Amino acid sequence: METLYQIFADPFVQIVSAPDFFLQVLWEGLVSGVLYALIALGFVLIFKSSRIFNFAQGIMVVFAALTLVGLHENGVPAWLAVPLTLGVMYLLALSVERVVLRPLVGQPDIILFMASIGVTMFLIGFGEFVFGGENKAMITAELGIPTGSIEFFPFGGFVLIEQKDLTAVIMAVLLVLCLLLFLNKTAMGRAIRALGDDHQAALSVGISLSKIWVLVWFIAGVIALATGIVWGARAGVSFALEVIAYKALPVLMLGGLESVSGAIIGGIAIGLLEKIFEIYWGQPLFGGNTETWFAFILALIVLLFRPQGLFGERIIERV
Amino acid sequence: MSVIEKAADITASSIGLQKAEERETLLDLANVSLSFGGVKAINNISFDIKRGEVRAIIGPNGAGKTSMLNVINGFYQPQEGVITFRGSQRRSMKPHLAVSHGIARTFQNVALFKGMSTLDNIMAGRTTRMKRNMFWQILYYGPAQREEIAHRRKVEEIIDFLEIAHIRSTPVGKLPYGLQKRVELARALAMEPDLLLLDEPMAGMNLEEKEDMSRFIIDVNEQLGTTIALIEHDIGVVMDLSDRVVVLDYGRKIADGSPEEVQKNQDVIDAYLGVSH
Amino acid sequence: MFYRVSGQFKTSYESDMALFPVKQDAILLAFILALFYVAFPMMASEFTYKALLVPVLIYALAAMGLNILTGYAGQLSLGTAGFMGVGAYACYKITSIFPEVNIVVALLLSGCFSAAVGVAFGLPSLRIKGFYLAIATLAAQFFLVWLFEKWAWLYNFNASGAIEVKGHEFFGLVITGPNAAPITQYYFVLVCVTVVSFAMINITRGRFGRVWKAVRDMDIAAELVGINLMRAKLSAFAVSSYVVGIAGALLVFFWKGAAEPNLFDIPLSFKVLFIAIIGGLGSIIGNFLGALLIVALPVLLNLLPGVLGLEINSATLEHINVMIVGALIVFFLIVEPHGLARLWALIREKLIIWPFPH
Amino acid sequence: MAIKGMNCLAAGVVALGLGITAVQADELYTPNMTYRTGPFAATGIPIMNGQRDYIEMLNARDGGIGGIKINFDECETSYNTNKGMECYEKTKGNAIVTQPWSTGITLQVLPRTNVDRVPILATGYGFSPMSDGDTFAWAFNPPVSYWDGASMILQYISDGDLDNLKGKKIALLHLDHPFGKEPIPLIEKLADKHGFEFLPIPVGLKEMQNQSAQWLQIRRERPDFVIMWGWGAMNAGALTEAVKTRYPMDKLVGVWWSGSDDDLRPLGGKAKGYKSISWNAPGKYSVIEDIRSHVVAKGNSMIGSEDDLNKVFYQRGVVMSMFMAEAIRTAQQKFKIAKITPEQMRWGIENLKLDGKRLEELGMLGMVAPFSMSCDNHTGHGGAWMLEWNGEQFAKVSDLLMPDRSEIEPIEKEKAKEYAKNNAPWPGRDGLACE
Repeated sequence: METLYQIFADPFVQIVSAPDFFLQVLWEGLVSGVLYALIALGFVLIFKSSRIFNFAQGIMVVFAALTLVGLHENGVPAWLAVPLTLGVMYLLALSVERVVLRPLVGQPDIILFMASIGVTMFLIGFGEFVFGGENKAMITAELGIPTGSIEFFPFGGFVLIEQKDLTAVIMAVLLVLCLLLFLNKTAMGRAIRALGDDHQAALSVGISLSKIWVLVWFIAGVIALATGIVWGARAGVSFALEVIAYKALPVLMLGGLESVSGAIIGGIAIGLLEKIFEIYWGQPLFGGNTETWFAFILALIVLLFRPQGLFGERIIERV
Repeated sequence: MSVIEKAADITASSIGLQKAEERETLLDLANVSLSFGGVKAINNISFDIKRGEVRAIIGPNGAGKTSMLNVINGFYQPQEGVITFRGSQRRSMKPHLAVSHGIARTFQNVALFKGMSTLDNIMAGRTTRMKRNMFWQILYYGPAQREEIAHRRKVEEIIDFLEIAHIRSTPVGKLPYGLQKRVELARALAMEPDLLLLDEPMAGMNLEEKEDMSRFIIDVNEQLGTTIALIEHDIGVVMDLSDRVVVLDYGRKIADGSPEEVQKNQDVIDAYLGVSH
Repeated sequence: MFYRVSGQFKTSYESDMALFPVKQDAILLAFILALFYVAFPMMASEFTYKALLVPVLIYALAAMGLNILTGYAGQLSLGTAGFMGVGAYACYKITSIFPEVNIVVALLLSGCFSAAVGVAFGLPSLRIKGFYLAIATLAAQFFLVWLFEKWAWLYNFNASGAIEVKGHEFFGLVITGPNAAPITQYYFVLVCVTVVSFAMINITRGRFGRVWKAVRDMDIAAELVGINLMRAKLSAFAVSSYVVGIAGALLVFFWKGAAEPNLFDIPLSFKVLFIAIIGGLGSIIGNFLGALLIVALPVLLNLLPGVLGLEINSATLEHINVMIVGALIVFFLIVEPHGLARLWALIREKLIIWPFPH
Repeated sequence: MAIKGMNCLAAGVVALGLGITAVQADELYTPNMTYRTGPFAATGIPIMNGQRDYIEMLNARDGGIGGIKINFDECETSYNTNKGMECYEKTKGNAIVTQPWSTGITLQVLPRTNVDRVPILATGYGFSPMSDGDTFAWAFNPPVSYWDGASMILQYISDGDLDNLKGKKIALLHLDHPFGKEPIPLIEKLADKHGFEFLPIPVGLKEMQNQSAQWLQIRRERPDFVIMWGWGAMNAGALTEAVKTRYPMDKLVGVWWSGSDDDLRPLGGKAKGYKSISWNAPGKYSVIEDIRSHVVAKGNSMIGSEDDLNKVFYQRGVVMSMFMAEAIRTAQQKFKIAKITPEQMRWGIENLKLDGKRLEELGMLGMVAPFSMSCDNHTGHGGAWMLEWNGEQFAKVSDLLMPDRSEIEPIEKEKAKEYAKNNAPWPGRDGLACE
C-alpha cells in the first residue's frame, strides 16, 4: 500500500507542494537534454551520410575540448585557439575519411561500427599521449562565457539558472538553427540529405562522396567542440567525459538514427524525463542512480511499440 | 498408388482444363481484398487452384500478382475474403506455418540465404521436418546424425533431380543468377509441398536457362504431382506450361480460363497494350 | 602441398558430414590441441597462465557465445558483459547457498540463469532490428550492472561489495581460490572451453545452425521456409547467453578470484565484440584467433620494451599500446572485414590447390 | 618485416618463460601499480608523482635505503582490474611488496598474496577490515582506514560528541562503487546509536560529471551535512554542483581522496570553506626541499611544474613512499641484511613505528601523525586532520582527530571474519610468528 502511494501519489503531491523545485528539476533536465541532443546530432549526421554508427563522437568531444584547452595552456589566446581547434577537427575529419572510411566503403554496418570504436581507442591513446590524463579546466572566462547565475522567486521559492547553462542552451539552439539552414538552404546541405536518402542515386547525380564525408565529419567535429565547451564548463575536461557518448544512444533509439529533429526532441525528452523519474521515483524507490539505465528502458519500451523510433519512417517489408 | 494409376494421373494433368474441373479443389480464394493504406493491391478477387494443375497468374506490372502469392502463403493478411486450403478456411495465418500446411514458394528477387552453401540452403527447407532437440544436436552423433543423414539423402535426390550437384558446396551468393533460381526451386521442393508458388521463376534468364527451368517445372508437376501456381511475364512460357490462367490488372481479376481462352479475351489484350487506361 | 585433398574420397554421407572431411584439418586440430594441452603447460610460467593463457581461453569462450548470437543469428548485441555478470553472480550465489554442490554443476546451472535473462532481454529482437536492437541490448547492459551494484543480496551483503571466490575442490583437487595452482585452473578452463567448443561446432553445423544462419541472411525468407522467427531468435539468445554466462562464471572463479560490479561494464562487452568480429563472425575457430589478437597482443606489447631493453615509462607505454590496438583493429577490419577466420580459410584454400594459383 | 616481428615475438615468449622483470641483484624491487591513464588518471597522477619522487630522492641523496638502491617500477593499470592482474603476476616474482592501488585490484590480489607471500601495502585505501592482522596477515593499510575516516569526519562535524547530531540529517554523496559504499555500514550503525538521519546518495560511474540529480536531491532533502566519498572526476563534478546549488561549503566534508588541489583550483574562491579530511598536512617540509634539489632540479621528476610540490596529493604520495621506505629500514635493522625478502618486508611493515623523533629526522614532522603498527593492528590508526580550502589552497583547521575505535573494531572483526569465511579456506596468520 505504501509502495503504491509512493508510486502513484507521493510524487505528484511533491510536485504540487514545491512547484519551484519542480521548475528547477525541469530546467536541469532541459540543460542535460540539450547536451544529449547535441551529441545525438553528431551521431545522426554521420549515420545519415555514411551509414556509420559513429561511436567516436564521444571521444571527439573530449578531443576537441582538450585541444582547445591545451592550445590555450601553451599560450595561444582564446580567440585564436577556437579556429585552430576547428582546424584540428578538420584534419581529423580528413584523416578519418582517408584512412578509415575510404577503404571500408560498402562494408556491412557492424564493421563500420567496430572501426569507429577502433578510432575511439586510437584517439584515447593519442589524446592522452599528447595532452596527458590530468583534469583540466575549461577556459570559460577567456571564451567570454558568463559564469554568474540568475535567480527567480516563483511560488515563494527560488529557481536558480546558471548563466553558463543558459549560454549552453542558447548556443545549442543557434547551432541547430545554423545546421538546419545549412542542410536545407545550401547545395552542400541538400547533397548531404540526398546521400542520406539514397547513396546510389546521390552518386549518380554527381555528388562526391569523399568530399561530403569530410564535410560531415567536420560538422560533427564542430558539434563536438561546442559540446565539449559547454560540458567542460560544467565539469572540467578529462577523459571521463567520454562516457557521455552513452547518454546519446537512447536518444537515438527514441528519435531514430536518421532524424535530425528526432535527435533534438528525443534528447530533450530524455533529459527531462530521466531527471523527473530520478528525483520523484528513482531516489525514493530504487535508491537512486537510475539515470544510468532509465533512458534505455524508456527507449526500449517505446521501440516495442514503434520499432522505427518515434520519428523514423515506417518500414514496409517486401519480398 | 500403382504405376498405372500414376501414369493415368500424369495423363490427366496433361489433358488440362476439362479434367481439372473434375478434380478436387486444393485452394479456393473467395472475394479477397488487400490494401496498404489507401492503395488497393487486391480488389475482391476469387479463383481456385485444383490439385495437380499448373495455374498461371499473369498481368502487367503492379497488377497485384506477388501480393496474391503473399496472401496465399500468409505473409500478408487480407482485409476481406476467405481462403480455403485443403478444405479448411482461414483469413490469416502465421507465415512460418505455411510450410507445414504444405505451401512452398520461390521469390521474384531471389531470396536465398546468401552466406550459406547450396546444400545448406536446401537443407534449410527441411527444417520443419527435423525434430531432434538441442541436446541431441549438441551430441550430434547418434539420433541427430541419423536424422541429418536421412534428410541429406532426400536433399541429394532433389539436387540430382535439378542437376545442381556440382555446386553443392558453393556459397549461393557466388552463384550466377540462373543457378540461384534453380537452388531456390530446390529449396522449395525440399519442403515437399502440396502447392508450390513460383514467382517469376524465369525472370532475367536467357533462352537456354528458360528452357531448362520450364523442363524442371513440368517434371515437378508431372513426376512429383505437385500443384503449381506460377507468375510469369513470358506469355509463351505461360501458354506452354499452364493448365489454366488467371489474369489480374490493377488488383482486379479480368479473365480466368484456359490459355487459349485468355489469349482471345479483349480485356486482357487491352490491359497488355494499355488501351483501357 | 600439405593440404592436398585429392585422393580423399567420400563413400557415405557420414564421412562427408564428418567434422573434418579433409584429413589435414584433423591433423591440424590435433596439433593445436596438443599445443594447448601439452606444449604450453610445459613452458608456461604463472604469469603466462594468469595473464595470457587463461584469459585468452575465457575471452574466446565469451566471444564464441556472442558469435552464436551475432555471427550466426545476426542479432547485434552490446550486452555481453551484463550476461557474463549474470553467470558469475549466479554461480556465486549457487555456491554460497549450496556449498556442497560440485563446481561443475554450479557452472552448468549458472549458465541457465544467464540464458533465462538473455531470453528475456532478447524478446525485443522480435520487433527491433539492427542498431536499434544493439542499443536495446545496452539497456540490459546498464540495467544489470546497476542491479549488481544495488542488490546487496547478490553479493551476500559483503562489506567489500564484491563477490569473492571460496576454495572449491574437484575430486580432491583445489581448483578455485588462491590455493589452486594456476596449472590446475588452466586445465579446468581448457577442458570446459574444449567441451563447449565442440558442442557449439555440433550445434552450428546441424539444424539450429542452419536456422540461425537463415534468419541472419534473410529473415523474411527464413519465415517463409517455415522457420519460426521467434523460436529461432530466442534459441540463439538462450544458447548464446548460456555460453556467455559460463564464460562469466569462469572469468571470476578461475581467473580473477574476485569481482566488483563494474567489471561487467560496457568496456568488457566491447572487448568481447571485438574478439568476435576480428576473429570472424560466424566462425568458431575465429574466436580463438581474435582473443589471441585482442587479449594476448597488448600483454605482449607491454613486455616488448623490456625485452628490447628500451626505457619507456609505463604510462606512455600504455598510451602507445592503446593507440596501436586501436589502429590494429581498423587495420584488420580493412584488410579482412570477415575476420581472421576468413583469412585462414583463404590460406587453406590456397594450400589445397598449391602450387596452382587457381 | 614479418621475420623481424617473429623475432620480437620469440624474444617475448622467451622472456615469458624466464620470468618477467629484469631486476639487478643489488636492488630492492618495489613495483607500484599506477594509473596515469584512464578516467581516474586526474587524481592518480599527482600522488604517483609524489611516491616516485620520494624514492628517487632517497636513491639520489642516500644511495637508496641501508645502502641498497630501490627499483621503484611503475606498472600501468589504468585502474583496470585486468591490467592489475597482469601487473601483479608480472611483478610478484621479484617484488618485496606490492601496491595494488585500486580497491578492485586489491580484492583480486589479496587472496593470492597469502600464497605468493608478498605483502600488500595499501596506504589509505584497500578495505577497512584489513586492519585485523590476525586475518589479513599480508595486507596493510596505514595510516587510517575508511571507517576511521568516516568516524573522524562525524566527530569533527559534531564538535567531538556525536550526540550533538541528534535529529540532524547527514547525507553521504558517494561513488556507486564498492569504494564509495564502504563507509555506509559504519555510518548506519552510528546513525542508529546517536539518533541522526542518514541518507546515502549514490553517483554512478557514468554520472560523475553530471550530478544535477544528486544535488537536486540534496536541495530537496536539505541535509545538515554532506559527506563526500568521491574519486576521480566525481569530485570536481560535485563541487561544481555544490557551488551552483548554493549549498553552504562549510557543511560539505570530503574523504581524503576528495581533497585534491586540482579539483578545487578551477572553482577558486567559490569553494572557500570546503573541507576535506586528510592524514597528511600540506606545508613546507625539508623533505620536499630535498626532493626539489635532488630530483626536480635534476629533471628526474614527472611533475608538470614546481608548484605541484605543494599540493596535498603530491605530498601524500611522498608520505606513502615514506611508509614503505621506513618499513624497509625497520626490516633491514631487524634482520641485519640490506637485501630483504618479502617475508622480512612483511615483518618490517607489521613492526613499523613512526614517532615524532623519527619524523623529525625525516624532515616530515607534522606532515603525518605518528603511529605504530602491530600484529593485530595493520592500519596504525594514526589519526588525521581536517583541511579547509581557503580559495587558493588547503590549510589545516583542526587538531589531530582520532577515530572512535571502540565503535569500529567490532565491525572490523566481524567483517574480517566474514571475509575469511567467503574466501575459505582462508589461511589467516598461518603460523606467522608475532614479535
